[in-house]
Amino acid sequence: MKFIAAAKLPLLLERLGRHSQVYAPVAVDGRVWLSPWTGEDIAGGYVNPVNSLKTLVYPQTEAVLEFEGGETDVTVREASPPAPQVIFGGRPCDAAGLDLIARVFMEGPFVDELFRRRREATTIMTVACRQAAPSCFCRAMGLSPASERGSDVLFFPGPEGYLVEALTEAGEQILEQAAGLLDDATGDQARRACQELPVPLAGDLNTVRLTPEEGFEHPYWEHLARRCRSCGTCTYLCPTCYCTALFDVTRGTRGRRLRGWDCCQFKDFLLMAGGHNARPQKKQRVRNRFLHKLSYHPANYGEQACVGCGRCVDNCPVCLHMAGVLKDLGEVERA
Amino acid sequence: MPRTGVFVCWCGINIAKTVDVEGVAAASRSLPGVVHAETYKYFCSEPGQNLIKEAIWEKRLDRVVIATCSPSMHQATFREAAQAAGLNPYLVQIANIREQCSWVHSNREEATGKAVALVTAMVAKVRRDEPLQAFTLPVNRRVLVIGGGIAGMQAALDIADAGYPVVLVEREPNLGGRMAQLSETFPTLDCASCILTPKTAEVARHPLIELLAYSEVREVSGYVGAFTATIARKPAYVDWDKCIGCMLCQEKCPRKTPSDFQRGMGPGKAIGVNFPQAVPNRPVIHREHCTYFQTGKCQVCARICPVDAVDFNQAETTQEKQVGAIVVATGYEVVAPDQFGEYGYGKYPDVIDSLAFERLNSSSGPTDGVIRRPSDGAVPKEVVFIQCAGSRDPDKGKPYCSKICCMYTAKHAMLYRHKVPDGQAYIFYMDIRAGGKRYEEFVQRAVENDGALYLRGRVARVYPEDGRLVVKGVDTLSGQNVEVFADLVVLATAAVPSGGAPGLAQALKVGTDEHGFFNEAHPKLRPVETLTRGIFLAGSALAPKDISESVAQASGAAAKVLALFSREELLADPLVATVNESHCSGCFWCRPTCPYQAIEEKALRDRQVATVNAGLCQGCGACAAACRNGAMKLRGFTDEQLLAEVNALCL
Amino acid sequence: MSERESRLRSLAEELLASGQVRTFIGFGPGYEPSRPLPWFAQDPAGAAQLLLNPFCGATLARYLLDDGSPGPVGVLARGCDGLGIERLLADRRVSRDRVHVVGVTCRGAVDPDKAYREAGDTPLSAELEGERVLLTTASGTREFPRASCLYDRCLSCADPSPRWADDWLDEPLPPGKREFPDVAGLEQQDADRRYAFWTRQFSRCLRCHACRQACPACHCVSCSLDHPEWLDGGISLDNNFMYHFTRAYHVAGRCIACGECQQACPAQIPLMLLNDKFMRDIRDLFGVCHPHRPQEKEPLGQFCPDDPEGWREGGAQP
Amino acid sequence: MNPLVPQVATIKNIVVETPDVRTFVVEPDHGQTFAYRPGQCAMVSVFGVGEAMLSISSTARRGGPLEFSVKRVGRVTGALHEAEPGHRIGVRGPYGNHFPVEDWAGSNLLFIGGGIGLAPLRALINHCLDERRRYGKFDIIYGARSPQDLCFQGELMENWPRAEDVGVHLTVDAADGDWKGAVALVPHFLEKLGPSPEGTTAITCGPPIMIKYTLASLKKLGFSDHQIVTTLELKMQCGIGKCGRCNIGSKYVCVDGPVFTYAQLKELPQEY
Repeated sequence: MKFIAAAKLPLLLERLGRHSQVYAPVAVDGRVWLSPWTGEDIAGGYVNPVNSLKTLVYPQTEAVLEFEGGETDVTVREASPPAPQVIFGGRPCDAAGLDLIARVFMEGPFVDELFRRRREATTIMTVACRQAAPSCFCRAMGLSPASERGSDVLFFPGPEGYLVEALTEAGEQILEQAAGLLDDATGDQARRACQELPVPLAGDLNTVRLTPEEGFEHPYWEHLARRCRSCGTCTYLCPTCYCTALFDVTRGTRGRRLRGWDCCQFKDFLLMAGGHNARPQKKQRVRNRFLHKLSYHPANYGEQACVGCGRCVDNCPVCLHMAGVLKDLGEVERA
Repeated sequence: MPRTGVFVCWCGINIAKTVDVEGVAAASRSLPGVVHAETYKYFCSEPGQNLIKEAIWEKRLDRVVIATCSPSMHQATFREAAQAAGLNPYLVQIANIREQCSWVHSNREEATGKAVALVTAMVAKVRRDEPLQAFTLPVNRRVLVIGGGIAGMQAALDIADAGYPVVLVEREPNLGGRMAQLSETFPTLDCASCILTPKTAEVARHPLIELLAYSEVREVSGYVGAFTATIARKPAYVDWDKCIGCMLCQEKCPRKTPSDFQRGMGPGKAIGVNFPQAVPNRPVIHREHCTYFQTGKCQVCARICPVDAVDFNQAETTQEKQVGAIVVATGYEVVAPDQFGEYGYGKYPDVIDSLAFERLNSSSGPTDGVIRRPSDGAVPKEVVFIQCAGSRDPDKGKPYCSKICCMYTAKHAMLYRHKVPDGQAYIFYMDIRAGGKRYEEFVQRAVENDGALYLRGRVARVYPEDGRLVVKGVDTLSGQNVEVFADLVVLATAAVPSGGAPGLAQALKVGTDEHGFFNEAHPKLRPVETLTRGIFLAGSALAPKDISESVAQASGAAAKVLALFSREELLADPLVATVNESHCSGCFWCRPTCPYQAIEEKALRDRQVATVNAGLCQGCGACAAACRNGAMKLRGFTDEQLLAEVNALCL
Repeated sequence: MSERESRLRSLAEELLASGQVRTFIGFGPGYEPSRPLPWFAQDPAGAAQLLLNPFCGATLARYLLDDGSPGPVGVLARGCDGLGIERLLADRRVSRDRVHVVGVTCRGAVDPDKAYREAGDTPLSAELEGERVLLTTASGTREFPRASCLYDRCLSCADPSPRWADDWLDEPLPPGKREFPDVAGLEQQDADRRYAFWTRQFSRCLRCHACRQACPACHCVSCSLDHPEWLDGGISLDNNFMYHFTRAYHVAGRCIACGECQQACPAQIPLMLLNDKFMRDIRDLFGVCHPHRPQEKEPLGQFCPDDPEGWREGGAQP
Repeated sequence: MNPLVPQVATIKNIVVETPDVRTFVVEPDHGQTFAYRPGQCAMVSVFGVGEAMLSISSTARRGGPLEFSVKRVGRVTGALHEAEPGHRIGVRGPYGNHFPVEDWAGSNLLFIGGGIGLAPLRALINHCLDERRRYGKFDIIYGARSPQDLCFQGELMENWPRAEDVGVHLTVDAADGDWKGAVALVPHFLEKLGPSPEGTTAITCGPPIMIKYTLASLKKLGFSDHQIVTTLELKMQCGIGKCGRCNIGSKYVCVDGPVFTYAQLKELPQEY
């Protein structure tokens, strides 16, 4: 285990920036975002950045391919490979979320090359949490403020600096670039850093695994969905939501096929050209979102697709969020 | 995949001088879907049209773009040519490389680049155009003429003589309009009433003309071929059907009042007609002047009337008339007198306007045709005429020339000299505008034969001194200040639209210019039409005009009406708005944006949606712009089509 | 329980029991006391759970658009809800006979996030007293300035009460005047700085549509911002500008100034600044008072032969 | 290799099947046509317009180019309908599962198609005809809106009826002057024909509403859930189970479908 003094952190990022695009937590108009870092003050004191790690590894819009030419003569090129990037300052919950969706993209009969290439070009340097917001519920989802899942390097913040631990080979390689900035951690430093770790609010969530037979037609879904405004706030902020659409954008004779986030709560999400819509009702869409995370995803991957980051809790304009649904489902099951 | 042909016109040297037309054709050949491109000196010519037709046949073209002059010039020509070759005429687009390109640029390279861009845009649009079919509208072959002045009467007579019924609405109790107030007319010095009264009589007895005098058009709905006009008849308080026109009432009425017709100079009566030859020869009680209406006592007229025609309880009545076309001939009036403080108008009785001078000259006027000044009845020995009183004066909001004043002022000077041979006329003027047959000669006659003294310059002030008026101004030719002592000052006041015009324009949904004159569809090529199909213009409603021009335009409007009536059914332009009902949220905010009230409600199973009355719709597209849902589309100008144009240029 | 809350409950119970309404939309218990949830009572028991306290935040008018609720629908209406209901009525998305409006005067709603930051702990209850807010947490009750606890949108609110209601829970207050100090501040900057400002704001946009879905004036059956010919799904600064300008233009002259768009935005884009700019300009150009009362003349939505044509040379007015 | 990047392919030929259905014969420009089985789909793109998941209507074992029979419904299919031979498009696949023909050995096969739903069935029917001896009796029931909307008329009227022990039964929703055949909706027509469930597998494909009533009719005729095979269609974007769109419960139509037995369908939420 290594130690880096707080004052040396910018030096570390600067050095990593010579070979990679570096992202770090930066305050923009009062809120902290993981932003391309060009020497700004590195924000502290935040619980979780507005954007999760997902947004940088699985960007909101990315090119799948480029094409050029006319109807009788077209050439197609794969999108160019991503540049290496290092992300500092994400939280363990987000890193776990990224690993969770990485399984979707990398397992199964097809491997999503876009995701794989960018994930492999990315080194994730996670900072363990020193504080929790009322909306945090990572413990309820089986994680903790210092979970290692999904991180290449884990930073434990202490009063004078960070304990630094490489968790993967990529993490070790990146720390090699930091030679001279890192010291071997003393036992005292380790003890003090780890002591500072708080316990985020676990809440009294009753995590349940609903199967369609048990709860699919329960009136609860109607009750819940009435409140929903069908916006995409929850899914776009969620570190484990990954729905996308593909679309072509043309400029003259050149064009690109892009892949962009989409949201299962939008009413036209499943609208087909002929007019058929498999989930025209808000109730169906809300239910699908929660059952996807709590039932369908576990059926395929053996784990629930939520890491308790609390973004939906903080940002849903009408408080329709996973923590609440988990509480409610406890009630439903008891009733 | 459409097969598009591009035809680049030289327009002689109009386009070819500035634009490399061969270069444009060459560039067109590489545009998506273009299978043919050629140039020609004049595609609008018959051989040019034949080239287009042949290419449509030989190259199996199903879209055509013609790079040429403005679509307002030859779009119809080219659409017809395409139709003759079997192509739907709405699959033809014009790229305007003349007005929008060659005429406004001088750099050949840049102009050529722009021409290519314009063609590119239209090629992209035409690809998304859909074949459209004109639909037919029935025609009601009756016409409404609004205004019973010389223009309105002429139009009514021309149309009625061709065998179609006319409803002629006149605001005043009698026909004649402004012309009835005039004494003589330039440049012939004919007596105005001598040439007017045969017309009024002809209108009155024409079996196909229904005259609605003392009436106003309140509302108009419908569209070309099928208008409905709501016409209100103002209460005359005399039953005109009973009245025999003996005018005993006028004779016996004890109440003398100022007469508007006599420009406030001569006495009128609270009941009566404006002038002896009035048609219809039926009296009206002027409520605001009538002793009975003001005090409840009198009723002399009712007692004297031999046929009991006076009816103090008469009320306004309205009726609807169905017509297929409308001619607007609402004429002009002169600008309000309170505009001319510096000339003392309204303050000094001997400062009068030109219409008042007409009345002083008229044998039916307040002085029986003898020129006497209003203050003391003396015959004026020196008269100053001030031209451009209000006209050509941006400060008074009338930057335009009233056109008729130069001529009638010369006439006034002439008439004055004929009646007061020792009198002297001075005329302050800016320029003399005497374009017209024998007009310049007429002005010269006033100067040479009748001794009118023209002073070029502006009058600064008019003020009284020793019982006369001092006119103070600058002679801009000599640069000297001038002072003229005058017994009478006559202002050639600016002509402005008649007072009823704004309300009527609104009822008709026809545009007006910033002064309130009706707008023609095209100032040169469609001077008697409005942008609303089926509504035509005649006379000074459009802009100040003299009598001969008014008559000519009235006959022009009549010809347009007759052309319209020559068909069993009208072909309506299919470029109208349509509603995608599945996108319409039924908010109906399209409705207040529609200048033609073409948007109606339609009930679907679960909600109301908008629908467009294609007969009323003029294809202006306001509703399409207002529709946030994107449900309202203008055919031929859909979002997809317009965006294709934009994208072809910008992306 | 406050007096108004108990009146609300009994009124809603009565309306539901008598069948005058079949759904009553208000606020009900949430997962924590400072976040009451939109609540859809369909029987007297549901009505008994209705809440009315300073934490009641989100506006409710848009829920009238949902066909899921059996009607007629009763709805609790503060000033913002009332204008939203009027907007929907004027746009004919809701019919008057389907709505029963219960009016209440609102002096502002407490933002639970601000309250948490101020009090340093989860607030359990709040009371408004003039310019002060009393916040109670587990460790007791303390007093804070109004401006530091209320939702931003409530601080500039000019409509404490709806303009009309079928029933009132208290005395309505007359509307105030909306001022636009932020607009003036932004206008003083030069074009480059303004552009930089909006670039920073819009570059954060996630295009999650939270603003659109929150807005009582954004209720098209088919939103043009979902049509690929107008806007593709790519997130780019150009597209984000297009999105927000279109949205602002589509609510120009129709915005009721409820501020719910900005409230809903997870990226905290100051959307009301854009709306306010339009509102202020429309007020200055057309003399239509703001926030716009939907029943008034629609300044940008009608054909007028005498429209001012300021762009003509000389700015001629007929 | 990025699975989302299509091969560029050329439209070799276009067969006009009906006023709004065309069959596109497509060959990749480089390399081989991918191997596929009946029921599988491919993503077809018109560059600049987008992609659509289309079922493959040709039969792999017969060799030859890929065929897609496409009804004009939206942007991509609209663009395809405007294309001409020689135009370049993109193709990637094959995607999804296929009809479990191995399980049907010895079984009678009842094919029930409606409208453009005959496209995947055509691939299947031709596949099964080529190994005719492995199965029992074939019955093909096919319906369309009108006689002119019947797809694959050459096969329907000529090839299939001539094959050994194959019954072709056609119906239309609305007849025109020359139509001598049945006028009935497919489910009614099916019930009237009343095929025996004994040793028979029913395979149905068509618009959602037809499938719904056909399933009910088959149940009425006594078919068990395992004897009924159908295909589902849902909005798809990636085709490879990553875009999160075409799920029905935990199943993705693009990977786990489009072919499901009725028994499998009953296990899923009724959201399709």
